[in-house]
Amino acid sequence: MSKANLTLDEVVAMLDRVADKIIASEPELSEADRNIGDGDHGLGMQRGLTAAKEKLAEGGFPSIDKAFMAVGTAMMSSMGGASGAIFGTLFRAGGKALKGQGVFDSAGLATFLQAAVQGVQDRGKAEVGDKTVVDAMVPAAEKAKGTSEGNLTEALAAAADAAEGGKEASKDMVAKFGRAKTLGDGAVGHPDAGALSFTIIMQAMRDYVNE
Amino acid sequence: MSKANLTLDEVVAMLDRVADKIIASEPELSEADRNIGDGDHGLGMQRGLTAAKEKLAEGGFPSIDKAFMAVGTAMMSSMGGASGAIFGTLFRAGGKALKGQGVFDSAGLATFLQAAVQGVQDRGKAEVGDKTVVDAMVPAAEKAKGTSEGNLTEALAAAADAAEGGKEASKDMVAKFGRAKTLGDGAVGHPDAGALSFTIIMQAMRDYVNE
Amino acid sequence: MRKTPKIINDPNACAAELLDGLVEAYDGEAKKVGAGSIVMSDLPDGKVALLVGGGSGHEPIYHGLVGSNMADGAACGDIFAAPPPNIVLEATQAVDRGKGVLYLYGNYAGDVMNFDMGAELADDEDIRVETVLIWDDVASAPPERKEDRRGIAGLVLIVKIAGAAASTVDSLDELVRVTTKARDNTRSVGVAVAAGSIPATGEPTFDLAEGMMGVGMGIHGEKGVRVDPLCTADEMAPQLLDIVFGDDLEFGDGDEVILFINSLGATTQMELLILNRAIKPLLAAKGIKVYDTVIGDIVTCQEMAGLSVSLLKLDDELKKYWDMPCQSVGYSKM
Amino acid sequence: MRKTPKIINDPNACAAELLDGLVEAYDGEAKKVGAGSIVMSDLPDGKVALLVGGGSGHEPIYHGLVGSNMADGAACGDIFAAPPPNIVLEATQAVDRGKGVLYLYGNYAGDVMNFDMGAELADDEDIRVETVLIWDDVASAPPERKEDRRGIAGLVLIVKIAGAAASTVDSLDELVRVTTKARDNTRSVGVAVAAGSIPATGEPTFDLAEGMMGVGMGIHGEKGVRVDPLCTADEMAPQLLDIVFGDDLEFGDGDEVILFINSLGATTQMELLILNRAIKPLLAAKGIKVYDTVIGDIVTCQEMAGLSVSLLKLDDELKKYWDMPCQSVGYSKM
Ligand SMILES: Nc1ncnc2c1ncn2[C@@H]1O[C@H](COP(=O)(O)OP(=O)(O)O)[C@@H](O)[C@H]1O
Ligand SMILES: Nc1ncnc2c1ncn2[C@@H]1O[C@H](COP(=O)(O)OP(=O)(O)O)[C@@H](O)[C@H]1O
Ligand SMILES: [Mg+2]
Ligand SMILES: [Mg+2]
Ligand SMILES: [Mg+2]
Ligand SMILES: [Mg+2]
Repeated sequence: MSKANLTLDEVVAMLDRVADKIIASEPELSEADRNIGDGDHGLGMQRGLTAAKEKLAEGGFPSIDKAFMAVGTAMMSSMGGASGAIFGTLFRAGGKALKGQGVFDSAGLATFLQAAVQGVQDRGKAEVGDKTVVDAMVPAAEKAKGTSEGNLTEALAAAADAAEGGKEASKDMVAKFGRAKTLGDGAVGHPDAGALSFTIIMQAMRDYVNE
Repeated sequence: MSKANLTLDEVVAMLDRVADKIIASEPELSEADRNIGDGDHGLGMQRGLTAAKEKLAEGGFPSIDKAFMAVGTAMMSSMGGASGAIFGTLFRAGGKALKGQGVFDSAGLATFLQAAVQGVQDRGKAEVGDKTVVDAMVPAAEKAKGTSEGNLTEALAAAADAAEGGKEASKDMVAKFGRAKTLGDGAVGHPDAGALSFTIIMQAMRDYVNE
Repeated sequence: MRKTPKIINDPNACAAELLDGLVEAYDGEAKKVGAGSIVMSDLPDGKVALLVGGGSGHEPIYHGLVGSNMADGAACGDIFAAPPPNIVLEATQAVDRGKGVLYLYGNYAGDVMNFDMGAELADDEDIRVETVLIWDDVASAPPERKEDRRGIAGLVLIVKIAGAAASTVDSLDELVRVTTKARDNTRSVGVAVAAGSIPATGEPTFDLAEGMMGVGMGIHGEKGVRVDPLCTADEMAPQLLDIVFGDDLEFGDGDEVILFINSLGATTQMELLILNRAIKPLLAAKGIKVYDTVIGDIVTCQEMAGLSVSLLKLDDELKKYWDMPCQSVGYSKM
Repeated sequence: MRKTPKIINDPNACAAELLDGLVEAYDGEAKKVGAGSIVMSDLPDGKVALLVGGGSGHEPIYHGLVGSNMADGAACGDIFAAPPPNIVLEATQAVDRGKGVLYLYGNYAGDVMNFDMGAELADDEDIRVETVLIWDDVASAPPERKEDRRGIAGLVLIVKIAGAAASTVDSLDELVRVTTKARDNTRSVGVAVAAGSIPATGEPTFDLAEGMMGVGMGIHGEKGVRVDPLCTADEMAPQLLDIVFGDDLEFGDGDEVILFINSLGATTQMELLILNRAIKPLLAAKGIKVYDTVIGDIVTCQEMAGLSVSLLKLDDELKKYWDMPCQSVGYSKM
């Protein structure tokens, strides 16, 4: 039973599902960071999304933008590290752009992702090709722009695939940012850990609407 | 071809042989100390008898007592640790008692061992049963007293066996001295490392005269 | 490889608990502030403030460098994670005495982003903030790309100088000037021989084949300049110094330096001293005079094995600040 | 278990080479004397002398405790081996300034025999020598057999006090009195969780099954009071304090102490701090006030993992000596 758009309650449930999925992926994410960085990425994401789940459970969000932003704020203030800043910014900047929207639909997804990319790039200065989360975000945002008038289920499926493709492409890149920055070509062959996190987030959103 | 008594040159050759034997036993001696103490006994003995070999090679000893004492002094000043004091004293006190003797014979062996026991006990205050080198020395000295009018070859064989017996008996003892002192019954089942060294010394002397 | 057993409680609570224990180690001289900061208890009004910080797990840095004539406070993150912006803000507010706050920390993307966000929040509260990034690791990028370099053990020397200056100078600008000079006069290079592990997972932070050494590797296991079979201390000393001397800062005849040999954790002081024995004649041969030698494990990565060598080139002003006594859990001087 | 790779040269030359490196670390303030001693360069005439010493391999002790308001010299043995008598004599002659020499070292059979022989040789040279043995390890023998106890990390506190006193007092007797009081007021207990290894052989100094801890074990792996499964820091803290409080020295309401939490090598400062967090409330509950906390790895056994807790009970006189600044490679204070 796929959904055309999501109510506030459904957005909250979806974000909760995203949090569960990331928390369960801690070992995989830490292992990914171990190959390219200091091995703590999964732990940071787990910390951030555990805090986010608490905020989501408290509820009382007036609108969907605030729900996304609450996740971002929880991550930003509990995680620290590069990913606390980056993923906190992702959810906060993306969420902020949804102000005034009553439901979350394919147009909202496109808006969310575009603003998230902007926010993350303003904060971290990474470009496509630098082996960061940006490599998964930019293709997903572009895909979502093209599907912004269609069905949310399909838009999310396409965006998740695009993220996955970007994450795969990051394998061949030389890292420039984060603790991995000076690994140079030592990290070639391994995907970026943040790109993997972002892909899992998009897939969890897709899976939620597909249920 | 067994010898009734040893000339000065033979004493020096015998002590050199003792040194070689101990140096070669380093792993075995360290392992023995590992079981009851801090694992360095073989290294200390190796250091001491390497220094002793140098002194022996320099030669120029006026009498046999000085050859034994030179070994003790070399050990005492190069080894440190409990065994530097104990084995240094053993050779120095034992050697000193041989003053005036032209050759080394079974009577000399008895004199040497008795004075060595006295010196070591004065220095270290250990009694038989405390799981130290004394447990191998005292039976050897007693045996040598009984064979002091016989043949050196047989006297050394008997003393070496007595030392070996004392070393074996030390297995069941509870250590009271040295770094092992507070191991308590944790060391039961393992022989004392210094008792093993002393046994090897006596065996090397026996083997030298037996050649 | 059998893991080094750790004496901890909840493996996920290590950062929070060690901070509590650290505050206790100051016996009242420092206090905990907000969610994750430690700040000196009695900071005089009008003092120019020095704030350091970074991820936990590298004890005693950074938070153990809070002290008398050392840092006024530290913003602490979780294990290997920069502190979040709200913690940076809380620390900033706690150390500010009206003359502004210098942020001094290692140049890692996460730290830069989080401290920058903290500075933005501080700006909203009308607190003036300046930043000096520590990038002493010469093996992490060529001299033309200093801003891509990591901060490693040289930070101890820089924080020592900055802490003495912060107790002395009148203005934030003056503190920035002195600290920048100390930073620009410091060069380090490390070598890793075995990885430490992350307390929460028990996993090593990197892989290094047995018997190998990573020359130039960072304190989290970031890639260095080469991986070679482990050599002797006497062979290692010239290799490390060559990397430092190959950089853009001249060290030559008549120069006076602070030499710091740091253990990354499990490497013993015995080894640091054996390396020191090898390094001193090489410095002497270049006419470099060692004004003071620091030996210790102050910048660590859990039970990682390896070490680093740092040189801080002195002038009269830096020497004056170096000579001041200081007291902290991580570094003290009579 | 994969061995911790060591950055050394000839594995049999470690003790000699580290001593050279240590002397270099003093940048002229101390010098090497004879075959194996380190002695402060400028000892004033008429100073009562403090000589410490023991086996190497436990860096920074003992030889790293030579310094200003610390020990005047140290007689150093090979790895884990007491210094031979001739080295003790050389050190004694080098530190004596006519007022006599106090020997202060850990109570191990080898050390006692060799220092005693050194003292006999010094007596031949008309140098007056007194001895105070350090036996702070309460787990090594019952209180009625103090002279059978080992000296462990509490030595750092005792040497600090003795060093300050040696710079102040007029006579050897007075130094013996103060040092004896510091010694008698100090109690320690350790716990081992993994063995260090002997550099020359690479062999661990003892066996301890994975996941176990040896409560009360000595710094060479000497047997403790029990072997249990490794527990958490919060569980360990009361166990260690119970052993100390069960001893003959009263620690109670209103007492002031120095608390020293020492790592045996590979145990991280993170862990020491987490334990400190657990210990402080237990002391507070007994009304014990911690005057100063020392956290560090000052008494080690190579890359051994484990820690110890030491308490030194202060009175006004000991506090006065504790408050004096001091400087050495192993311990410094502003
Ligand atoms: N400047 C940046 N811009 C975008 N993403 C970044 C940047 N720096 C780091 N990241 C992302 O953060 C991830 C690392 O996160 P994490 O391991 O949690 O932090 P840290 O690097 O502080 O240990 C990287 O895999 C990358 O995707
Ligand atoms: N008081 C003593 N009397 C006699 N022998 C002793 C005494 N103390 C130690 N020993 C001997 O020394 C041996 C240990 O020597 P070694 O390992 O070299 O010294 P350390 O104990 O200093 O490490 C013990 O096995 C024991 O035989
Ligand atoms: Mg990371
Ligand atoms: Mg031994
Ligand atoms: Mg990190
Ligand atoms: Mg020993």
